[in-house]
Amino acid sequence: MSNGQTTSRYTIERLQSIDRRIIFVFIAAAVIIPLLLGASLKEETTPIVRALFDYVDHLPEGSRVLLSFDYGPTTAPEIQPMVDAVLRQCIERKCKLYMMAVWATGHNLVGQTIEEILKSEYPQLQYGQDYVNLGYKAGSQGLIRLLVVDFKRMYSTDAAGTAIDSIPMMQNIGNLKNFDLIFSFGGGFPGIKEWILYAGDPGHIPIGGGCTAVSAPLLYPYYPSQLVGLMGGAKGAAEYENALIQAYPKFSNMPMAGMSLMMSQTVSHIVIMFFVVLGNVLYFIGRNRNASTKPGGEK
Amino acid sequence: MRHLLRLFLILLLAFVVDGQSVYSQESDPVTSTADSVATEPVTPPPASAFGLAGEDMPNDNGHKLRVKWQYPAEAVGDITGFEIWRATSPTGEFRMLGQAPNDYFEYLDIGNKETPAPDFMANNSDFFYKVVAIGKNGLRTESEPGGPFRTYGQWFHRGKTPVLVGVVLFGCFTFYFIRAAKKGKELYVRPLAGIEAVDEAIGRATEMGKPTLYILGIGTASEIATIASFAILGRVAKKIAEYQTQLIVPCYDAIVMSIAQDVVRSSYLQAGRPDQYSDDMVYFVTNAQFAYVAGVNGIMMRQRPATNFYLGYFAAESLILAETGNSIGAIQIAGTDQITQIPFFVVACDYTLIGEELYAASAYLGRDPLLLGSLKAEDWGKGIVMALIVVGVVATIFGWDGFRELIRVNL
Amino acid sequence: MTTKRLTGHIVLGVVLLVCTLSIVVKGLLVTVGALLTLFIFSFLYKDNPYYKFAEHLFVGVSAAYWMCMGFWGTMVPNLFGKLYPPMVGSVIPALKDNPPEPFMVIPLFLGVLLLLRLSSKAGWISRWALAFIVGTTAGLNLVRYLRSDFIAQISSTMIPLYASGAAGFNLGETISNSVIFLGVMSGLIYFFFSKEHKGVFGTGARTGIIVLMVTFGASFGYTVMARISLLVGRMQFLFDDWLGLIR
Amino acid sequence: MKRRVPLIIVFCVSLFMVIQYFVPLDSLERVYRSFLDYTIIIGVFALLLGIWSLCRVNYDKIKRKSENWQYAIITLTGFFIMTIAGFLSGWGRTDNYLYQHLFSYVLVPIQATMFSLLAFFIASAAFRAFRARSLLATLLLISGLVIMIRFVPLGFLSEPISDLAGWILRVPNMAAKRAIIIGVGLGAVATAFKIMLGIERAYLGRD
Repeated sequence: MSNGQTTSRYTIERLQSIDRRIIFVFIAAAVIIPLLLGASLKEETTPIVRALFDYVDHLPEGSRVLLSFDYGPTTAPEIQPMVDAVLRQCIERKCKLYMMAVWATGHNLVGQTIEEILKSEYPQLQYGQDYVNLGYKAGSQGLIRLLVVDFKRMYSTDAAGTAIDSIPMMQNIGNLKNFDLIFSFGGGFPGIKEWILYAGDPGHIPIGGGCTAVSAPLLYPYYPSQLVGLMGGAKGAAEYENALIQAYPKFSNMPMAGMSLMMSQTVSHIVIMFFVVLGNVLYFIGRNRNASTKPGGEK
Repeated sequence: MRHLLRLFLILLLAFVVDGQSVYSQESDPVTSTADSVATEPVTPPPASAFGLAGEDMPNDNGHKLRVKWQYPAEAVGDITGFEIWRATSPTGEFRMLGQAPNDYFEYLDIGNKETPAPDFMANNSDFFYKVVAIGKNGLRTESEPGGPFRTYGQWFHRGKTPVLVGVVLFGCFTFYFIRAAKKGKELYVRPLAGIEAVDEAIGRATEMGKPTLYILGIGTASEIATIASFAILGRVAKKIAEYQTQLIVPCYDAIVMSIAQDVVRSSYLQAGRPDQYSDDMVYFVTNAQFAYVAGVNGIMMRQRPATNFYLGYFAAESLILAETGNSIGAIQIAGTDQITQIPFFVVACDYTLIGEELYAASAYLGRDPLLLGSLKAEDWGKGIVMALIVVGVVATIFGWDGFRELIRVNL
Repeated sequence: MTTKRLTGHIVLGVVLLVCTLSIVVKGLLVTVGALLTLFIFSFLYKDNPYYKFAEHLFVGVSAAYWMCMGFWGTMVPNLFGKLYPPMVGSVIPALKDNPPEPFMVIPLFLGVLLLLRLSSKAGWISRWALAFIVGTTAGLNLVRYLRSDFIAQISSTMIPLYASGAAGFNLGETISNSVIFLGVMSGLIYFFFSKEHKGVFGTGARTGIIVLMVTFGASFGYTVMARISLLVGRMQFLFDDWLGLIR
Repeated sequence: MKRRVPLIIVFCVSLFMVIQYFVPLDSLERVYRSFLDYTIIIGVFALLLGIWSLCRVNYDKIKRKSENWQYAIITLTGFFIMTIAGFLSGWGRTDNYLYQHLFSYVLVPIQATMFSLLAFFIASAAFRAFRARSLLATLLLISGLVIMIRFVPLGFLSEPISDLAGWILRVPNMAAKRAIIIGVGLGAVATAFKIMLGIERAYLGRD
């Protein structure tokens, strides 16, 4: 009897300080398996994302949308799905796309996005007519301040060095007020907040955003008065993709990065919570046993 | 042919109205919008802006002017916006500064402070402005030049008054309490668990015959957190020298390394063991965030310190360090002023100094009356902040927003 | 012991095989990147020679990278280019015609002073340069922290505890505002150093640490998502860019 | 001389920085900008000290044949190859083959992988620390779980949970962060004062 009790207490103590490598294996599996299976998870679109989606969906044909790539490779897994979804929707709406970056790291990502989405999925689009890559300019919020009054003073050429006035779709762009919607992707500094404070508010320009999960709580307060809508982290991206698929069924067979990321996210969260609960259950069993055996153990 | 003729007429008209359109070298809106104009019927040029006024912007050295103008309300719909031009004399050469949308009737001219720049704006000088209304039909109407408007430089930035008051007030507190402490007034400080554990943690390392690892974070010497950490390093190193155990300080920043070497060397000197110090204790790893983490992880796994200190500025690497340290069973004492990283230290370390406690730690460890006096000053600062908040809340309840304005900093 | 060694050999064999295949199919560069990724992940199992290799390589290469960045990005344009512009004319033609700035001798002088610490006799003089840096830090921070952010935090806490919206009294908002107010106050009380946490003051401090703990838990839970995303990014690199297993 | 001069430098430089903040004069601003510039340049000189330290520590390891000395060779080799590549590349010419590829295929993957280790460590830390040992630990646990459970599809429960999570992030989270920011602000100002007046001089060493 007493022998049995000691063994079980021993097991519980050992389980409580479980080798953390077991947790590592579960986390790796939670990430890899959904990735390999291509599993994805639908996310019901929340109002803050829905507002953004609907705004883009009601833009008239030929609207000018500025997309600012304000993120880097490390946050790309979270942000890129948002960019892809927004780009696809804008092209379906026949909007004109202006891509730029206030982050140096965004410069390469613009080029990469053009290669992967625009050129491969929509080869009929013409550079300079339908989309333009303006590249990165230094100056952070100072740059945004300048662009509100004068766009071409800072952007005298596009990313490839072509004179800006020779690009057809740049003809009627004098300042940021000429855009129908500005998107900022990233959420770091400079990012959505700076776009709101230095462009959206003073120029009365609608601003939409997509940001990492970490920065989302800091940006929520700007919705709805200063932000059209906001996608926060992988969840926001998946919600937007869901809205996109519902509105444009042609996308339903396409792999959606945000949704598959969401699957990994959900599974990993469940794994972590499972271990937390397990730890607590073991802790309480262990404590109760200790409490009951201590006074009686001497007998 | 008819199109061409029409275009020619429009050009001519624009030229007459806009007598000086010669100066618009950079952009020639008449030709650039010629396509759209050619298909539209001829419309008269837009009305002219009037009533130009300029006011100096306060709180600078006189390189900013706010230009305001008026425009007939019924004509606003006919124009796309305004251009603002500046010159140093009414007949001199005007330079285009920028544009304003059609519903804006003012423009903040921020001139360049340096002479060679083309939009240089001298302080304490006169300037003249012109506002050009740009019609939807592409025609331009120039206003009469307005001026002279003068820029003035100021000696004090009044928008920063709350900061000055704060600095002076806080300085007075610090002086007062340091004087009081010098006179031998006993000051109470509440215990901080993280500080009280320092001795025990070093003692444990001594007993186990294992080294102590001290991480100053990935801040440069221009972070207050790093400088606070130097002070703690000094105290810790002295104890370690007294106990004769080993200290390892791998550094992320080279200046931080230089200072840390001085700090540790003099601590060993103070403890009477200068011979036991060598520069091999405090060394440089690399200043790439994750390479540094990889290196420190390696040090932890191979040298197996019994005690780890993480004090200073930390970013995402905090949890990697703390979890690796935990896996080797070290006692860990952490402290940072980075709000985003505090939760990870709280979760993975034995003791955590939260925010301000990090700055206070050196005073606690040294028990130097001067330093303890400054803690008391900080408390008074907090008391005043709390009082301000209470007054502010009461003020807003009674609908008086002026109080909040009072403490605002206008940059 | 022998089984362990056998496992080690098998792992090594598989890795080598995959490598050779991968170099042939995917090219050397991606293979190197993928292998280094695996080496770092192997640390999760335990410290091992592969991790040690990647770690030491990383330290060396990154130190050199930052040194070159410092040289080409700061020294050349900001020091040499300003002291004597023609010197850098061949690398940065834009600077060639700038007038020289003789005052840039000061940082050069301070920098050389700093290097003197390598000498044991004149080492103390390097503190002049360090003092310059610490002085700018202290001066900057004295005003930096009292600036907008600090004061903004105070003024944005001055919110009406009694909130009313268009529809009259707003209970939810009132509770939230009161919690913010009490949270900030009790948090500040917790940080008081010179008062014993006893009585009413003790209750305040206790409330403060409770609010802090709730916050820490929430921030922790919230960051999980971002960290998992990073891992997904790496796995995409391994399974998609390298192995091409993801459809 | 040894101790007095640095203290005087610290006092004068910091006093200047403070005055410059309140007085908007061009000349002061120019000096201010130069000072910031100087600190960066001094930092690069310091980097040389760092590199010296790195090389010496590793060289000593090899010379003494201390434990794991073979790896010191790898560090030094990596360092020298990257240095040569970096100096050959020159300003604005980062298209140097070796430099570019060492960056993209050595530095970037290792860095990203180190960063992603956090996904594993955040899980193991949660398992170990989120235990209901005391009131405070329980609060930590509960608020962490409430935030994480948003990710789990729970049907009709999802909405109230995500509302509660949002409220925690918006309200108590904000309050605590404000209290910390205000405290940190005061502490930083006090530390700056102490350095300026020479009360805190640990950074100078003591000899």
